[in-house]
Amino acid sequence: MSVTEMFSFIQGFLSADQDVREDLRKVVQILEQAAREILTVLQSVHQLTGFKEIPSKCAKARELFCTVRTQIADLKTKFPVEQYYRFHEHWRFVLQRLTFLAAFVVYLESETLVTREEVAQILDIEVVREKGFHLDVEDYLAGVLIMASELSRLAVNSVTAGDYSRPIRISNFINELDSGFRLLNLKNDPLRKRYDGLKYDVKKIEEVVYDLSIRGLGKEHKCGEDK
Amino acid sequence: MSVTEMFSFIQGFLSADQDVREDLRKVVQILEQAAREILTVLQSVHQLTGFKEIPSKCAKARELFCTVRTQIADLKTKFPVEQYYRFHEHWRFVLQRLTFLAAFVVYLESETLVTREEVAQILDIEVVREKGFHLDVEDYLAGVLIMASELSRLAVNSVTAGDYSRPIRISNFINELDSGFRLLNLKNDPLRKRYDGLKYDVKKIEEVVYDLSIRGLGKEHKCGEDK
Amino acid sequence: MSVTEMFSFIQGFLSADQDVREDLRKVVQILEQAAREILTVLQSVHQLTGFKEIPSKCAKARELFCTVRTQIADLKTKFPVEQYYRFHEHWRFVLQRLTFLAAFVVYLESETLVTREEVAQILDIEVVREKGFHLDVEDYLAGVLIMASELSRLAVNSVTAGDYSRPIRISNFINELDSGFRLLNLKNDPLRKRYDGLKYDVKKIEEVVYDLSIRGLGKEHKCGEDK
Amino acid sequence: MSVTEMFSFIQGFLSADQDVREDLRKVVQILEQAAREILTVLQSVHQLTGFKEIPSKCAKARELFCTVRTQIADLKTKFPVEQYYRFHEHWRFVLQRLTFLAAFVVYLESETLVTREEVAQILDIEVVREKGFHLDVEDYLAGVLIMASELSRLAVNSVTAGDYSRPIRISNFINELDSGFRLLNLKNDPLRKRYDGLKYDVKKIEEVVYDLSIRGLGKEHKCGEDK
Amino acid sequence: MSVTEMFSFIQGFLSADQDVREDLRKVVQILEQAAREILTVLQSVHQLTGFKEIPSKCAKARELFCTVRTQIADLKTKFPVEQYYRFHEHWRFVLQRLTFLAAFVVYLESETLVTREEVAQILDIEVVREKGFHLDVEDYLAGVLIMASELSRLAVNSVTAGDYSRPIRISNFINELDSGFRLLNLKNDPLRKRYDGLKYDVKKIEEVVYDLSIRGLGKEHKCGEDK
Amino acid sequence: MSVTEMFSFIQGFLSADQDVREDLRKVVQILEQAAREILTVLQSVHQLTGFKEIPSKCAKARELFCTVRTQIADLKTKFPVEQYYRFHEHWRFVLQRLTFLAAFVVYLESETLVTREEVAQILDIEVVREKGFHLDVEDYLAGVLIMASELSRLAVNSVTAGDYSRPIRISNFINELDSGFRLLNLKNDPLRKRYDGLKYDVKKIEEVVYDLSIRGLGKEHKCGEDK
Amino acid sequence: NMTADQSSSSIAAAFKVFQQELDTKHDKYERLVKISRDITIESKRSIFLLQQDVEEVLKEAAVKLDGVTQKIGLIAEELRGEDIHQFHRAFTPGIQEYVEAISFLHYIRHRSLISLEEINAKLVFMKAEKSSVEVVPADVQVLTFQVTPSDYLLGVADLTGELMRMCISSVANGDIDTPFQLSQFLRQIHDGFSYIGNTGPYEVSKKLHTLRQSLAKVEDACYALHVRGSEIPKHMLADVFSSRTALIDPEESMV
Amino acid sequence: NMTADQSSSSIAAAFKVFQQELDTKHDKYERLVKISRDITIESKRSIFLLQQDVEEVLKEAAVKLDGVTQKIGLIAEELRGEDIHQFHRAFTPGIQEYVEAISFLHYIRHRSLISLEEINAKLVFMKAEKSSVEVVPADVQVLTFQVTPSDYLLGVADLTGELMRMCISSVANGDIDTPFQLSQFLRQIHDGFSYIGNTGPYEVSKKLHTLRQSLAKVEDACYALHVRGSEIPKHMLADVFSSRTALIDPEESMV
Ligand SMILES: [Mn+2]
Ligand SMILES: [Mn+2]
Repeated sequence: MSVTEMFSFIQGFLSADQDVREDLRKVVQILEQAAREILTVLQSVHQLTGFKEIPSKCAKARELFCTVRTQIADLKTKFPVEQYYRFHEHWRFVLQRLTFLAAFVVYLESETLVTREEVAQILDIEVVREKGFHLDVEDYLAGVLIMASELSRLAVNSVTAGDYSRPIRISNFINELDSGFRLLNLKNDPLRKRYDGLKYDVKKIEEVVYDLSIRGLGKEHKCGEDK
Repeated sequence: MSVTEMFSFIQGFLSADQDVREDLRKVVQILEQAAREILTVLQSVHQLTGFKEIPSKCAKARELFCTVRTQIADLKTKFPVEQYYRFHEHWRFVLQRLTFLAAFVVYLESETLVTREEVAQILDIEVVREKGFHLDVEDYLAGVLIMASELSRLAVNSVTAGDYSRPIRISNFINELDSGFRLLNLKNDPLRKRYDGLKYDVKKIEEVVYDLSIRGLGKEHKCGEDK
Repeated sequence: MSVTEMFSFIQGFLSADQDVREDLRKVVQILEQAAREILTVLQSVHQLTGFKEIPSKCAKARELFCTVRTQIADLKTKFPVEQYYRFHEHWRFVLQRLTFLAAFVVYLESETLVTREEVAQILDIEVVREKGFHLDVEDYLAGVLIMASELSRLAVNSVTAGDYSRPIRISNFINELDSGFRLLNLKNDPLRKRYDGLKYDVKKIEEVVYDLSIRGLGKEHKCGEDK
Repeated sequence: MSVTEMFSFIQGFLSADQDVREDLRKVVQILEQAAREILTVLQSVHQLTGFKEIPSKCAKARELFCTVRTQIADLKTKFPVEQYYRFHEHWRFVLQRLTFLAAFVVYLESETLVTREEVAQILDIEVVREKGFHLDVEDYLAGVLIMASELSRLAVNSVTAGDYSRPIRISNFINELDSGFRLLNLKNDPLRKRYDGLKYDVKKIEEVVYDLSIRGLGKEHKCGEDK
Repeated sequence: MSVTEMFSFIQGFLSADQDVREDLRKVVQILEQAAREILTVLQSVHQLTGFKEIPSKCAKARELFCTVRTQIADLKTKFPVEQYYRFHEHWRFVLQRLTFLAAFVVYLESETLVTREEVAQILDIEVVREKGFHLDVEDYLAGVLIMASELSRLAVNSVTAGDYSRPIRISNFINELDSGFRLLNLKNDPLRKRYDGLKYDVKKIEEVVYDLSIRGLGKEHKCGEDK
Repeated sequence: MSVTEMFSFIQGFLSADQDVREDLRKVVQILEQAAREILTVLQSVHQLTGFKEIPSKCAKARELFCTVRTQIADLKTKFPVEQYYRFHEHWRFVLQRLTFLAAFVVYLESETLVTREEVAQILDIEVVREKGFHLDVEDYLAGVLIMASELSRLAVNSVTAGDYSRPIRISNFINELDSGFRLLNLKNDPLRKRYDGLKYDVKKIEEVVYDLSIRGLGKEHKCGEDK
Repeated sequence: NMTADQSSSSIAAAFKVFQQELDTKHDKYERLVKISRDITIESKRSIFLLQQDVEEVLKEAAVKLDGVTQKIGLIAEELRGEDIHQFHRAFTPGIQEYVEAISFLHYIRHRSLISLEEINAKLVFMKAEKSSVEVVPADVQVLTFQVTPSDYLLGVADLTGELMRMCISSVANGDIDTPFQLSQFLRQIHDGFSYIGNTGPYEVSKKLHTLRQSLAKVEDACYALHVRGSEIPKHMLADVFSSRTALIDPEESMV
Repeated sequence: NMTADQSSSSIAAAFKVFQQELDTKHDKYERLVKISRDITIESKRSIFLLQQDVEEVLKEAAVKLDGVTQKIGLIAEELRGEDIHQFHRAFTPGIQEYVEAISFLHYIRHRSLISLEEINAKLVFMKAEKSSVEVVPADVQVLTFQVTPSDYLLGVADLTGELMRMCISSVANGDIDTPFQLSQFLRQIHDGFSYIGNTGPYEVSKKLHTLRQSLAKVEDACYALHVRGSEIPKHMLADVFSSRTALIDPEESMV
């Protein structure tokens, strides 16, 4: 093979690569739009009037996840499945956002931590790399951390809306999450930075709980609602 | 045409361009001074004593915008109108500041979001590019985001000044603004960065409202004004 | 108009802008490909055997400029002509490359400096901004400077290929070019940096002429011109 | 004069210059040490127990300024006074630090803004360049801005130490300072960057005052001063 | 004096400073234009036909230095003379260029090294700082080094023009210059970097002399002129 | 030990370190001056008249090395001998220069490569680290490479001075040296860069030999002088 | 040509010696880089464990750090008879991370700053000579490793980041004593670094900004604790936190 | 609280799985970095040997490069069943250096550019499964490693630097054919990179400048050879260089 042929060959490869990336950029942009729409639906839970509507908002969000699934299905067709990590950066960010949204919906519905399996199911993707387009564990964890920060906001707004028991439940939940993260040996990477942020969320929620407790608020509610 | 003649001719071009830029730099510097003066007037609303004086301060600011209009009129004469984007960087920054100031005045006066049309009117410029020196949409949005940050500060200082209802109104306003921005598909540009700051402002204001709420402050006002 | 409506409206603006940029990126990418192909054709003049083929290579390059013209025609349709400077950065680089290629072809054909008018004609664009999509003077100058550097390489390779008169002609040409640039009052911008490189090219070519002169090579030609 | 003689003569010049710089480096190093010692003394005001000791700490700092004066007197002898700006970079940094320290002492003592005259007096230097070794206005401003940042820290630590009135006084002071700076037309230089930091300090201190206000802390003082 | 008054006062200082710098920028730009014109005149000595015209070109350059003197006289009026080093960076570069040009003229005329006194006289400025606007020794040296590089080019072009004795004279001159610089104790500053370039010039010129010598060129001249 | 004590302790260490470095800087500066003086002596071998004086120049250089030895003796007293590499950067450069000068003297005297042992002896330092202040092998090699470059210059100037056999001997010597360096596994470090330069020196000398050989110069001399 | 060959072989012989010397040095450098990377990773993992502030995890971290100490022994062995500064760049990242980890453990146990001497005292290694195969106690050799003051400083600078994290965790856990203790301690370190200023190595100056930020975060945390605490009478405070603070083990239980 | 404990243990259980997954990945990454460093060093040493252009040294370099190939086998083994792109950053420096070395060897032997396929064909490894201790040939498994086009490009870009060095050495040795061959070859590579332009990875664009400089040096060398050669009649040229060129082995003697 001559030098010219070799470079033509490589150029062909590079062009193909660029085309894939161009395609991915487009699909991901649409996914981001979808994610922003789900977020808008869920944001209303922070409003004074939003608390009663949580179930309906969650249902609405679940519906919107249908579109997301279609779009992700489209995304999967844009590149060879074994080359997931080659193009990972393209969808990494939006997948973390979607994980956050899925985790937030699940939390609002059942006050439990969404599992990686559940997120994968909601997005119609795999958990195990070998099986196909999957949810990387670090992206799952990042999504969960984004939710933690949203929950600290929710704790604050719950009080404003007069719901004094929710912050305490959030506090317990976040504490458990924190214990989980403590098990991980995080490197000095973006995930570690996000995890450092979790401590501030824990702190904020704890402050809310403290504010409630010194005022004798929420105690009775907690008992009443928890059991 | 000899090489020398051609280059002499080209030097003419270059000199003209440099002169335009020199002129623009001077006018913009004067505009910046005017903007700082308006800011000084409006800053007083953060003071303990400033709240009663909001109307008079707004009036004073409106007056100062007259000077701004004259200066912008001068700016417009310094370059051919169709070359707006050639020199855009020169006035971009100050136009964003002025938009912020106009938006702040309008908010203080009426607690509404200034429209691009209103800003254009206040500065005596156009909205539609085709009609003349105009307010670029991204500069308008940047100005609005600067105001959002100023409002989070205002919410804090309102409480200090004993005005417990204003933060709640600001909170509603900022939430609406946030929803608006969520409709936009911003790229990874300076505007996107500024918008990320909005989330922080939203949270900050919610925490102020929380602080009032848990202490039972501002309740009476809220009821009165809300319904 | 509600905030939501206004932002929806603005999103229309932003989308339109992003679409324009997306379109421009694509056309420019194709233009760059075309420019690289012309370059590949012209680079063969540096080969030992390439000197005899200069006319045929120039003809081939001229042909390829047809495609370029079509693509630029396409480019022009992608944005409103008065917004040239808004999107200038998109095509600036490729236009400089194309100017270089046009200047190189013209030099190889006639050993003269291409004028801005000629480049504009080769690319089927305008010289005067008011008339439509034009060749900015700074981009023209940048293209000419790229050619100067290519000529210093050509002077070296001419000698290797046994052509001893070409370097002397190149030297005269480059000296004239250098005088031309000395008429310009360049600021500390990219063009100034490129121009500093010209000094190096001048020196390099003078050394080639020196090497020929001290060995009495190319004398016959020189004599003819000198006396 | 032969080339050798001339260069020997020039070497005399260069050596003299290098000697001056060597001397300046040494004196400045000693000055920096003194400045660090004053800083160590003053930093103790941030300690929980440090508040009562402010007067004694200030007295101690004032004492240490005696040494500084001696060292500056020494510095002055190291170069011809009219060449201030030739060697400015050598002492610029330390002079800004010393201005900060002087401004901090004066603030702690009297809660006023040190004037340039006072700083000059404390350091035993001139205000007016023509009269001798002076305090450049930009260095004075830089020193004042460093103090502003230290005051925002002091506001925080005052509260921790149980002093609820100090933050309110600091807030008023910083606001006045901010208004002052808004009168200046700063270019995009280091001073401008530092000034941008002031906005953050203003906000930070306002939040401290807010926290006190919403909890009804420091009221008694505030009332006393307000009305 | 209130804070506001003090800052207004300071703004006066800052404005004055900015005005001075603006003025300086303009005069320096004109000076640069003049320097480029002198350079264009002197550049012709590198041309084949230029050697005979050296005297007339030098005369022409000397004439142009008149204009330079007028412009420098103007420059001097733009700032207080004792603040030379405060604004040094503004004219440093152009003064080095002018020194180079003066040194080149003097070399072409008499094949001697221009002294600092002579340059000062040509530019109508002082040598001794105390006496007024002067030529800093480092700027003088920088100008001389620029000339050294120009002489290595001249050596090359002399040969092309058939003048075989000039390179030998240049070689001796440059060697003397190199010895001179070796007397200096330069620090790691811009001057040191430029001086490192001198070694390259020395070597280049020696190679030219070598080329002549091995071909037996210039021998007769050398004898004639050397002894 | 309290935190304060710990930092005082460390500060003591750092001050001591700074003092050592200050001392080293001074001695090294003097050493550099001495090295420049030796260089000036040896430079004369490049002059037309210098060839006969080589022995006397070498003797003079040898004398000057006495002073160098005294200064190095002084240098050794400035730091603990086991911490050679801690302060290595201070004297690394000058030691390479001195090695070059020693190697050049030895080459001029005997046309052999100075050994590391010989350099060490000339400088009165050690070869083996364990024995005391020593000559690092990389510094020795760097010095040798500087000499190679000087020899390529000498080859050129020898021809100019009419000595046609010396270049051939230099060529053989440099080729041997090149073979030696080829044995080393150099990393991408400064030494590797310098070694890359050696190839250009080899090339230059080879060109000189070629020039001589095609003119039939030097052959007879070589035979005569070599054996 | 004969003489050329002879001298050639002498030059060649000399250069073969140089080759060996350079290769040996380079190989050693490379081995040190690898050990340093291992030390960094293990130290980081220890620090992560230490952040959990639970007795058994502390023990695990201490064990891990003992392993790290042994790795430093490998460095000491590589440097036996060498000038430590010649290879310093190869292992300084690992040593800094080790200082950070060991000083963090020390602070958790003793609430004080470990001194350079205390660290160096840990880095003494007994090595049985390989010469004789039987394990004869008399044949034991002592190897030491000395952390440089700069590496110590840089490690301590990083420690402040961990202390800030610890403070925020404590606040989140309702532990009200630790934050005030930490703010005191961090302020001392901050004042120490201010005292050293720019006389230290360049890398320290670079880390000063982060240090200031960490201190600000800790001071803000104390401020927040105080402001919140101001809302109820002091005697109630203990009550509020009683359930939680009980979980935090008192210092005296560890040494 | 019961339920909290239960869910806590479920969260904890999940996170323990994550911990293992993350640690495994990190450890693998670290091992790959170390192998990559070894590959880099050995490749560099091979290149250095190759620059000597002497038959026996070439063989030594080839043997060294076989060793490097085996190290790449270690990478392949680590990546067995993994997505190569997940760990690509860990070993890309080593692979690029290997491409540089192997393509240099190839050029010296065949005076042509090695193709990506040819390189990849060398990276096929037979591994006996550990499962059965006896060496049963049937139990052999084939492992492959695929160099990415980007790494290939980046390696070839660096190759041009070595080719430039080789050209200068050839000129210095009076070898007049190699420089012209090299200039032709380098021009082809340069034109190839021009053709790819900025469509390639970012790192390639960064290396383009160096590539241009290398080409300029080679073209200058050819120019110098030609200019010098112009001074004597062609038929004398061979004579002048005869003694030296004889030492340069003809291509056909090696494969
Ligand atoms: Mn850390
Ligand atoms: Mn390489």
